[in-house]
Amino acid sequence: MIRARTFIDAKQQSHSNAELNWWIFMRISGLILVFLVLGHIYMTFIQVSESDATFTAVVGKLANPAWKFYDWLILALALMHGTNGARYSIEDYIRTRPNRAWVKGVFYTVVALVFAFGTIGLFSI
Amino acid sequence: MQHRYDVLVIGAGGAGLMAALYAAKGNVSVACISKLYPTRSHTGAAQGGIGAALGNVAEDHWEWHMFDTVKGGDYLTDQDAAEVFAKDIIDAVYELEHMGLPFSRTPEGRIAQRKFGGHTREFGKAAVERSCYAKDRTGHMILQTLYQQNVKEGTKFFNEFHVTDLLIEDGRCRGVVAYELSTGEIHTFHAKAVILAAGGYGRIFKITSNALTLTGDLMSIYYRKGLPLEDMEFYQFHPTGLAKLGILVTEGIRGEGGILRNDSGERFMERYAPTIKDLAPRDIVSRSIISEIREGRGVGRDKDAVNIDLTHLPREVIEGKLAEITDLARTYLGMDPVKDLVPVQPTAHYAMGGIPTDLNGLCLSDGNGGSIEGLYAAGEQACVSLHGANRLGTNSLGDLVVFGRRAGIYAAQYARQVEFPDLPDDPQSGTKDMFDGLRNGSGKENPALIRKEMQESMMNNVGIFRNGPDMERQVEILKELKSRYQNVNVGDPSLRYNSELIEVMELGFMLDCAEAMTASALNRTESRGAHDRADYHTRDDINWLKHTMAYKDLDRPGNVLIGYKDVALKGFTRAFEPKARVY
Amino acid sequence: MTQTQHELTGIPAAAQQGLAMMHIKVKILRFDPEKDRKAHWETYTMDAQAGDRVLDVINEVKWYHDQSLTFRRSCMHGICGSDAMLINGRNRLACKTLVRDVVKDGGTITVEPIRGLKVEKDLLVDMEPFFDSYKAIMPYFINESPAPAAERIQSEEEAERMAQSSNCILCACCTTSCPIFWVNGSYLGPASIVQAHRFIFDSRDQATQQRLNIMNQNTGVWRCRTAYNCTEACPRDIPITQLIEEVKRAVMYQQS
Amino acid sequence: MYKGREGQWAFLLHRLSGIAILAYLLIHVFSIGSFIFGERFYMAIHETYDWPIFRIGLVFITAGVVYHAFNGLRIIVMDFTGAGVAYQRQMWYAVMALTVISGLYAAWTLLPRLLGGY
Ligand SMILES: Cc1cc2nc3c(=O)[nH]c(=O)nc-3n(C[C@H](O)[C@H](O)[C@H](O)COP(=O)(O)OP(=O)(O)OC[C@H]3O[C@@H](n4cnc5c(N)ncnc54)[C@H](O)[C@@H]3O)c2cc1C
Ligand code: HEM
Ligand code: SF4
Ligand code: F3S
Ligand code: FES
Repeated sequence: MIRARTFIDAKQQSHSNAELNWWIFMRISGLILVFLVLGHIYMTFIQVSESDATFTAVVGKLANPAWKFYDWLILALALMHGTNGARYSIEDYIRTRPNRAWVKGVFYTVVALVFAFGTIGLFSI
Repeated sequence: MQHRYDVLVIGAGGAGLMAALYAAKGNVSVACISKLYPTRSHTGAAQGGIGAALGNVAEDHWEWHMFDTVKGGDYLTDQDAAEVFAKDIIDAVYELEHMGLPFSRTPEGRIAQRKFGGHTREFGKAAVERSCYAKDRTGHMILQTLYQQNVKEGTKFFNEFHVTDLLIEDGRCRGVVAYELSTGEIHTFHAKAVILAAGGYGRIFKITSNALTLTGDLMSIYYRKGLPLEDMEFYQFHPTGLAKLGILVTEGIRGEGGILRNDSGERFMERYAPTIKDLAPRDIVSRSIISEIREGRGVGRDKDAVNIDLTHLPREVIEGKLAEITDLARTYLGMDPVKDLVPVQPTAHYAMGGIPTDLNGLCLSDGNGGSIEGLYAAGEQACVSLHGANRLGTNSLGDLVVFGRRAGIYAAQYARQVEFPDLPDDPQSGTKDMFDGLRNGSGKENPALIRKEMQESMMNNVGIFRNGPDMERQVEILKELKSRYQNVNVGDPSLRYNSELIEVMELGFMLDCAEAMTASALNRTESRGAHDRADYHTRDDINWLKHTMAYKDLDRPGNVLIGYKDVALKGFTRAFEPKARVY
Repeated sequence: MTQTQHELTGIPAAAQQGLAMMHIKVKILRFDPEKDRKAHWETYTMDAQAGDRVLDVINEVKWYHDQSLTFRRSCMHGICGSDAMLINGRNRLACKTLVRDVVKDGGTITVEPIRGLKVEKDLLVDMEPFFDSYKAIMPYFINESPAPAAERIQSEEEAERMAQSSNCILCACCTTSCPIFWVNGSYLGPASIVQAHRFIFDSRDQATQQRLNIMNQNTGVWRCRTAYNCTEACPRDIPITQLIEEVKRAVMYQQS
Repeated sequence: MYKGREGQWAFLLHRLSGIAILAYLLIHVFSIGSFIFGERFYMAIHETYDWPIFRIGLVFITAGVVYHAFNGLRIIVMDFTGAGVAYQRQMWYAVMALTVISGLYAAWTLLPRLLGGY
């Protein structure tokens, strides 16, 4: 169906909805994140003034399971959203297949580690 | 490098693309060589429409269309060609629609049609809606659609290859030679049949609607072999080009109701063509405009234009059906046709003459039925002669599809029957000699100046109004320009993408076309259609109801030999007696 | 980058509408593959009329000063799509850009080749990749059902649906102004999507499904980040981004 | 630099802000999460945030988040409504206004911290 030889990449993906699904996900997660992230900033910046990020303050707040869930949702959604966004950039700027493969590999590993670390942190309190 | 195809098509405008499509349907290998990317061809500039008696808007019949074509051509039209054309074009337009061409539509969902100059009902009674259109970009849509279909069929294209020579020996065409712009390499194409469709040569004039690339290459190559060019004196000046620029303002603008006005706002066409007024054929409107200007009723700083008035039309028509031309006026003149009068003047537009062919597109080698085996031509560059002494608007696009198709079909048929002919011994020698000649002159002359002088002098001396002394002077001017051309300076020594070498070569081709045109025009001592002489102001059917065949005199350079060819005064089923041409 | 200056004198500018004369500089990015390793700027000083096209000015340089200057051009009035160039920082057709619209008296016009395609010589670039992606979207009408004797019926509104997309002249102004295309040529580019739109929204065409599949890829519509450069560059005033968004929605509705 | 208009800059800023936020988020998760290693370690990390560069950075991140969030909404409006494309320019100016305001607000609330210590 696709004639031009420069579009081998395209051909391989022509029967998958992956890009469409990610596209929709970016928008839905974005919509949710607006509330979560702006809420988060509002609470940390404006409600809790100044010396907020102290150890006790953080631990105290996270003792509440509702906040645990709230923060974890931000963490999960933002990481997925952000990682997919970064994938867009990687696919745009890194043009050769091998380079793209290893950059993505390293990047996804870092994100996965941070996600695991954050999750463990949240639920270990 | 050498290539081999059963059928080669030269040119990728409407005619070439149509020929390539139909040749490919004939089960032969086809390649298309074009000096431009196909979608850059000048067919894309055609605006108004393609005429066919579909009768979607008002009753219409092919006989009426045939009559208008013959009368429009001032009876120099070959009536057999006109009959084939008027019948075939109906199918051809449906076929374009089936290829997906996005025509404008009537409220019933059929192809929309509008009035156009010279197209009438009941043999001249009143204007009729015959021009099928896609807004005012019909040519663009035809070009795109035909190119798309060629992509679909997988036609092999050689883009940015300039054909420099035709390989003809013993009355048989054997292929072509082409120069590849990107490498500077010369290629030989070996073929059983060749179809020429390389377009017009309007660039020999200063003010023209034609592209910079319309330089009559293949006509000149044909002519340089001592083969004839037919009816070169008939060159159409379109009445309405944007003042000074020559960019075309489609006739559709008058079809939609636009009115020509002189400096006092008078609708002057009422005086020249009382019946159909602004919708008279182009030669008549052009001459009327020039008369107004000469008599001091022009507009503009130099009083060398007249106005076209659309201000009484609804804005939707101007911005919808005439979007293209509205955009052009806004871009180039800073004028808005919705409220401003737009200044226009006649612009060199269309070559009625060219390489003589029969009804199947086969190229003729003289006026007595001789032909070149395996060589076909179609489109503006060919002369079947459908347009006679003056082409009607919308008949050129029709010519491309009808005769492009026929050339494709017959070339393929021929190619299926024959073996590959032998190539000449050194096929590239002609091309190499030409390039060596260009590069080895003394290099004193700037080609741009030669070109400019040719364009200005042709405009003045062989333009809309002609007379003997001016044209005699032009013969001398062309001789002088040609001798200067011997010492032309090709200022770019490079091999790859040498656009200068191409421009200089094209200038040489144009000088030949100008030479043939001037000699043919000087020879024809009458006024007919687009050819209007002050010193022979009437049509002379007794002596001049015949086609001119101009041959280059190979023994005496600069000299042109003139022969003649009979006009087909009968079609297959209908015939129209020559009558005075009044509208 | 090296800079060279030239003075063009005594040459009549292409005559136009009798507007005021202007003294301008034209700065052109030159590159000759047989001589240069890198592109360099050359500046030409000349008189031009306000209503001249930039293409007239470039022709003037070629015809009367440096014949080796290479670029594509043909129709001179914005219909053939040959002469897309980067003029004063934006993609435009040189023949559809008037001098007075890009420069003031005494000012400079800069002319560079369009980006994202390989420069072959001066302002001329390799168009093959552009046409390859055009061909990748099946840019031809497909309707396998037997054709009627006359035309296929289509309403005025349905025909109007193609008015914008079918206006495209394949000049590449859009694709080569797209920031995504600059960095990655595997994006089919706005021009191809406009062409796909032409057929997807043709009521007579039967291959909508396949075309939407082609668009539904990493290299298709999903690569567009709505940067609008394409829309702003289009000499045919096609609202390209809007058409791309329509295709995105069409893909989405078709898959859901 | 290509002289693109609003859309080009909207895209560029969206991409830059997105990547910046992601980078921030990764660091943020690490530093907040580091309390599992104990208070000392946690505070050690957070003290480095007192460096002016981090504090100014915080202002930009806040503005960046606001920009990204509202421009994200702009993109969603363009993607899902027919008319969004026609108003993209106006919407972008609104986004920019919100971004500048929230950036200034953040700078103002953070001013004491910027000027020195807790
Ligand atoms: C502004 C304008 C408006 C018009 N409007 C109408 C209209 O409304 N209705 C109508 O019926 N007619 C109209 N015409 C006339 C009609 O469009 C042309 O006569 C017709 O398009 C010519 O088509 P063609 O295929 O013969 O040549 P073109 O379309 O000019 O194509 C010529 C082809 O030949 C190639 N070529 C040329 N030289 C060489 C070479 N040496 N080597 C290789 N390839 C070569 C070129 O690359 C090109 O592909 C209009 C013409 C103009 C200029
Ligand atoms: C706050 C609410 C957010 C909204 C409304 C939002 C919205 C969006 C949208 C719609 C896109 C798609 C852009 C496009 O396709 O052109 C996007 C891309 C992106 N987002 Fe977000 N986002 C939000 C938060 C975040 C967060 C928290 C991060 C970081 C972790 C992030 C990182 C990214 C990145 C890196 C991209 C890719 C940019 C690009 O390639 O153009 N976003 N965002
Ligand atoms: S969409 Fe516009 S800019 Fe793009 S190729 Fe077509 S005409 Fe040129
Ligand atoms: S510039 Fe490029 S990102 Fe999309 S809106 Fe146009 S294709
Ligand atoms: S020369 Fe044809 S578009 Fe500019």
